[in-house]
Amino acid sequence: MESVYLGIVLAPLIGAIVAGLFGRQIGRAGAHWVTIVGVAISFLLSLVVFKHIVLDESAAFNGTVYTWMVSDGIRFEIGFLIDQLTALMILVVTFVSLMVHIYTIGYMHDDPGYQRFFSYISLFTFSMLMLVMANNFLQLFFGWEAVGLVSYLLIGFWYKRESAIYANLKAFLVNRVGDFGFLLGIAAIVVYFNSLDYADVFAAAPLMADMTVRIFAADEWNLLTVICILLFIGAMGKSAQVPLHVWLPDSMEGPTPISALIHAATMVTAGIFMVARMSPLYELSETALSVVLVIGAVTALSMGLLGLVQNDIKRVIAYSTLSQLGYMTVALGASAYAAGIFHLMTHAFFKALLFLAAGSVIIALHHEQDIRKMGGLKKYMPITYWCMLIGSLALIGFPGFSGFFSKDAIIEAVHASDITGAGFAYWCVLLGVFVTALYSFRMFFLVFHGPERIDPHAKAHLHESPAVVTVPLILLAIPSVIAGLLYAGPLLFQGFFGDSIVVRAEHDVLAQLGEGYTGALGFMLHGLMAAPFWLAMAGVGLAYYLYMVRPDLPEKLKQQFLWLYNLLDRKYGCDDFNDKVFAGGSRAAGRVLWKVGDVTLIDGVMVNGTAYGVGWLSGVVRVIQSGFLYHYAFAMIIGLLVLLSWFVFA
Amino acid sequence: MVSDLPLLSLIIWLPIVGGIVVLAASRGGNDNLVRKLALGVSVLTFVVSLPLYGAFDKGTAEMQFQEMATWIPAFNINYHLGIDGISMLLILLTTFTTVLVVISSWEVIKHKVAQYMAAFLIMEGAMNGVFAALDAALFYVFWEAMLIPMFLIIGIWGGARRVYAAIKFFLYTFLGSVFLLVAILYLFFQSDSFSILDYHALPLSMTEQVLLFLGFLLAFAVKVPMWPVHTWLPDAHVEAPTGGSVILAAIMLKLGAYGFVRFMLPITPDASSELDWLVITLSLIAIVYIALVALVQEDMKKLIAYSSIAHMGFVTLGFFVVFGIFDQTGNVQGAALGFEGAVVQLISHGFISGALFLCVGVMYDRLHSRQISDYGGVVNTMPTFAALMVLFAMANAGLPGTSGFVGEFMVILSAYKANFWLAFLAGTTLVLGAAYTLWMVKRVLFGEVKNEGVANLKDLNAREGVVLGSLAVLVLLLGIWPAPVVDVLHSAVDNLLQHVVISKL
Amino acid sequence: MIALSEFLILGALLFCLSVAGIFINRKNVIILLMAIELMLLSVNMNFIAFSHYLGDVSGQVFVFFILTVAAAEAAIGLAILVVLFRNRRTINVNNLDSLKG
Amino acid sequence: MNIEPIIFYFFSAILVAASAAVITVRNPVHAALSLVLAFFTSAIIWVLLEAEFLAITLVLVYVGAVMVLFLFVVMMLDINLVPLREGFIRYLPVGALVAIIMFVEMVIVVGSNRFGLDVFGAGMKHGPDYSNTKELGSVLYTVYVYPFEIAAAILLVAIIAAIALTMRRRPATKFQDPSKQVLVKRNERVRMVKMAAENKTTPNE
Repeated sequence: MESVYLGIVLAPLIGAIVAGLFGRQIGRAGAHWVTIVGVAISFLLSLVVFKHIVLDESAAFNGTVYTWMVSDGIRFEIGFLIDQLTALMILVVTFVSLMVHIYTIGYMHDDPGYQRFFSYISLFTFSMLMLVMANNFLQLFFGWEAVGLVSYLLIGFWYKRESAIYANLKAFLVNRVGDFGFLLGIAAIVVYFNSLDYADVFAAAPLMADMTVRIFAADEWNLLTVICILLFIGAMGKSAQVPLHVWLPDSMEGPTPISALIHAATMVTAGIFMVARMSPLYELSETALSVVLVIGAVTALSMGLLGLVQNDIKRVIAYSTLSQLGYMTVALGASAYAAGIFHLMTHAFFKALLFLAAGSVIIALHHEQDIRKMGGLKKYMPITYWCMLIGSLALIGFPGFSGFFSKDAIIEAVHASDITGAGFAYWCVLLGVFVTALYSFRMFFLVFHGPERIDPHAKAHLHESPAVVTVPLILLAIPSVIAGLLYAGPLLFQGFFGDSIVVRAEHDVLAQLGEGYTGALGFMLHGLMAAPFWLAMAGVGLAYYLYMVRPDLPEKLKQQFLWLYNLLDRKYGCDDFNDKVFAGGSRAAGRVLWKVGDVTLIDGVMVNGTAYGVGWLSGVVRVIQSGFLYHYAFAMIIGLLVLLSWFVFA
Repeated sequence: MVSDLPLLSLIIWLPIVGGIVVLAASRGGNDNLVRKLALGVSVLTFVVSLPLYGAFDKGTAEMQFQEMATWIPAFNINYHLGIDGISMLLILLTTFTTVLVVISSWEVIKHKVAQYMAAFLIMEGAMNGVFAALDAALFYVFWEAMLIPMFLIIGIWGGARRVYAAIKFFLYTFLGSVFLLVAILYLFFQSDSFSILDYHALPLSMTEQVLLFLGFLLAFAVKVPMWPVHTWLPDAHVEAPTGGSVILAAIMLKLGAYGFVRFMLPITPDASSELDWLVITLSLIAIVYIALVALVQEDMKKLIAYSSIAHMGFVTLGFFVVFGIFDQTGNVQGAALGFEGAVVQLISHGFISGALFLCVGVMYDRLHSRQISDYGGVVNTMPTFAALMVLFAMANAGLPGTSGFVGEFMVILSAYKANFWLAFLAGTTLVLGAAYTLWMVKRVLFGEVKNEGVANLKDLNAREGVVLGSLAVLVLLLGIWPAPVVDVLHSAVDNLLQHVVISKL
Repeated sequence: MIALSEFLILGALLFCLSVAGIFINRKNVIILLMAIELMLLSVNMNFIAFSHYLGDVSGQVFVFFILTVAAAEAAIGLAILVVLFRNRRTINVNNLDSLKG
Repeated sequence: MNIEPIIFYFFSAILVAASAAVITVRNPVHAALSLVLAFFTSAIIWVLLEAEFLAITLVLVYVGAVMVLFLFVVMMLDINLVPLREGFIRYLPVGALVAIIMFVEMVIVVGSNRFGLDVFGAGMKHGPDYSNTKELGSVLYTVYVYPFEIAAAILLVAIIAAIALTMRRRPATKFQDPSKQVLVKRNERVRMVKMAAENKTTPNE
């Protein structure tokens, strides 16, 4: 099997290298063929692995590919850990990636950077696979940063746009803040566990559970809490949790396939995956779990609210992504890792679907993204319309659709959890359901129903997207509907993940829920009675009322609650705060240190000051150098006299 | 057998003699002949230096390839050469970088070609001499000798304020070396020997060690350079021609760090242990303070120069965390990681900063400006160049998979072992390093084509492509598989670390 | 019997006179040169006196060399003086300050 | 009563007086002549010290050559003496003070408590067959032969330097250089000019 694992990783890499270095030689078709074949191979091999690990229930694979280096007795290796969690992740990643590759043929059809784009997304697939298949922290960090790099390159893909290159720099730097914590977490692990290998660390973790360290002078901190929180800071950066979420909305400057692949389906879920992977560590620290839970809950609600006031179709979906990532994080915090991963999977399908459908709308309207300039598109783009509807229903958790199962499981899990902060989180996620429904269908109605507000020029060419666009939509719509029905039981309650996720018995909320589980149908029926469903329906209804029945109301409400609108419109002031305090502050600090520290103090006073001092002294001494012979003679004689006096009297 | 040849002598004297031959060949006035000759000499030297790696014995901490001849018997001064893993890598870096510099200066330097090439070749010989010398007097001679060609390179082929920069460079480094000389002479009078290896075993009292330590610190800190004696570097880099900047960043800074390894730590271990906070504080200032300063630079070369200082902070930090670890745990477990990381950082910084200076050189050759504000949207006209520059920028920001990550990673891991806050402050480079590098990349490479000049840029020619491409390969190779570099260090580093924690009192 | 000290005091007296001469004739180069000759004479006096009292002829050898050098010095000094006068029409030391930094 | 102290004190007095005259007289010619007198008297004192050769040399070389040179120069140059005497009175107290202090200190050093008869004894007297010249020569040409050669070289240099400094080539003087005349080439004197044949009719048309 080892060659299969290698093949999964290397096929996209080779595709990326060929398309990247020889893009000009192989041409546009060559580039998309080589990368699509690479990813397709990867996808097929992932199926093989899935069958091998999950269906045949083979033992997990944990092996080394090569030794990166050995220093000080610590082995730094590149290796794979293939268990149920990995098998599921690689399947999701390669599937969504393959869909996006195909979709890109249509979406980027006229773009001059065609080959480059394919090279990047294949490289991304490689990096993401390296991340999820890692069996040690080094490789995890490698994948972690590599997806960040590709994300940077892809957000700034249209490098001529000032907003795009601003967004990619911002994305990279905010991610780096997270990585900073992540790296410190890894460093802590190396220091205390003396190994980078997951297996070693997980095996030793229970022994370390009561160890404390001193970070600030007096306080003793639980070691694992410190490690888990540091690692989670990394996850906050990558999975865009408050307050490190600011980069994700801006990242929508990238081409839409990227928003689907990287900023919705895969990369941003790396943090979720990582925490699930580290469950043996997180389970040992209640404090860390509480932190995860609260941050996730805050993200889930607050980011959803922001989605209400956005007018850019992609940004609405972006904020929805942020909110859904918050849900996943909440699940992790409640120790319902399986639910988190399940939501990750369903979300990957329906959010990729939503993004690609949005992209379909955008290309149909010649890169128009403002939903106020859309409307009534239903009759022009039926396939896109239905796909978008499926995606939206999945998103709001309509019973039967995939999102319903995963989201309901999360809400129930939080409800059942008794960890600190669970009560707060429960109300957040519950309210979030209403908000989700409201903004999703606000966008849906504004785009596809109601009066046409389309630019007349664009309207002339309006038609359904070509097959390379719609086929991936349909292929993604299928799992968006059925993934929940098929996998809710096994993934959530029937121990699908085996040993790959560890949950301590007293935290195991899913097991509590599982006691009442009678199958997907029963789950649905139960869902119809529960609050989330009615909240979601209320959201949809309100959206219908506000945007279809009384389109004048939103404006009135906006005037009524102007302060609230402004707060939301300015994204709670996070961006302003970051720009002023962090970016502006460090630039100001740099300028002060440079001008005052380097130029004035060191160069001015010390270096050139010495030179001036010597010059000044020379100027003083020069007066003695009168140039008159007799002055020198006098000096000599007086010197002689002094010498003589010293000789005589001393 | 290759290893029977006096390889070290060859790599020292071959370029020096070659430089003189190049000077002599310039009489014909045929600049092309001169260039080819210089290239030949540098390539030959590089080839001769390769067996050093091939025949290197990883298992021993002894000095290898030793050569010994009496030089000035009256003072017990010998022509004594020998290398360990650390100096071997630095020698390879030197010989490789010189080849690149010769190629990169091919068409760029138009007047006094022979003198320019000869200066680089002679400097190469002197730098190899510094790395290979085991005799303090010999070391000092090479140490000073290499200043002269660099002084000339900045002073003759430099930019507008070249004279100021050259004199500043010279006086700064000379100030430091004077203290080195005093320290060496003191050691001579104590041990009646100029052998560095004898110094390592020489017992010294605490007062003596502290004074020697401060002398060495001043000498090497200027060269590294550490805050606050760093201000010569931005000026020297800005004014130096591209080749000069490359050598300055890639190798000359390493000499200071090498001095820490060869002199300071083994000769004054107790003082180093006592005063490690001083060096560590200065290193952290370099990492944080200098990174902030780099953020606001408007001149590309200055920015890269400041980033060099910040990266060298990691090197000195890696060298000195050993004492913190020893105080915490009572053994040196974990220190080798930082120390080897520091050496890897030396090598990697040689590639990356060299490459970035070459990138700036490529743009400067075309538009004759180093101001960030004069550029914008370069990627539109120079896509290949932009791709390579983004790679080097990412390496500079320490992205895993590039060489820049390896050293920083190892040093941060090791620093955490000494103290959480050390690692925390060192880790800020992850954010700050990315901020200043990528902000520059954004302003220079990305965006709409900013002006006429940028619109008319030509992409890399073959010569530039070869130079930057080979560096890119090395940067990636070292990032993907650093084991070949790290493995040769183990014996030397372990030996050194064992040595420095044993008191000499 | 004359004591050695008396010769030495004579030499000292000559030396101090020439020092005083340098002070008070500071503007006249010719007198300055003469004062220097006088100073050398006083030194020679000491050498010869010591040579005599110690019975060592080396002192006289030194005087011989000093005479030689003094002659050379006088010759060149006067030559410079002549050139100086030719170019400046004066030998006033006050005008000779081109060495001034 | 020994005659030596009388001779010594007598000529010492003349020597000191002559030296004082050298530095104080108004006229440089007088100063030079006073210096001649000082040299003469010192030569006599040197004879007292049995340094006959040097005494003679002093008279011959110094008085005969150097001082004559001085006189030559002094007389040859038309020197305005008034400005040269400026500050004479002003600097007299300082000069005198310095000289006196120095003299006192020197006497303390070389006075009779260190170099007196009781401390140092009398000088060594040689017999009538003693030749100072021979004695000096035997040392000078053996032990000090290299310095002697160098002294000779210094004199040579001084001669050349003095000539080089004072020699003046008048720019107006014309002279022949036969070597240049012989070496001259044809094309330095004759220039061949190629030109088209003149057409006399064209300008008129």
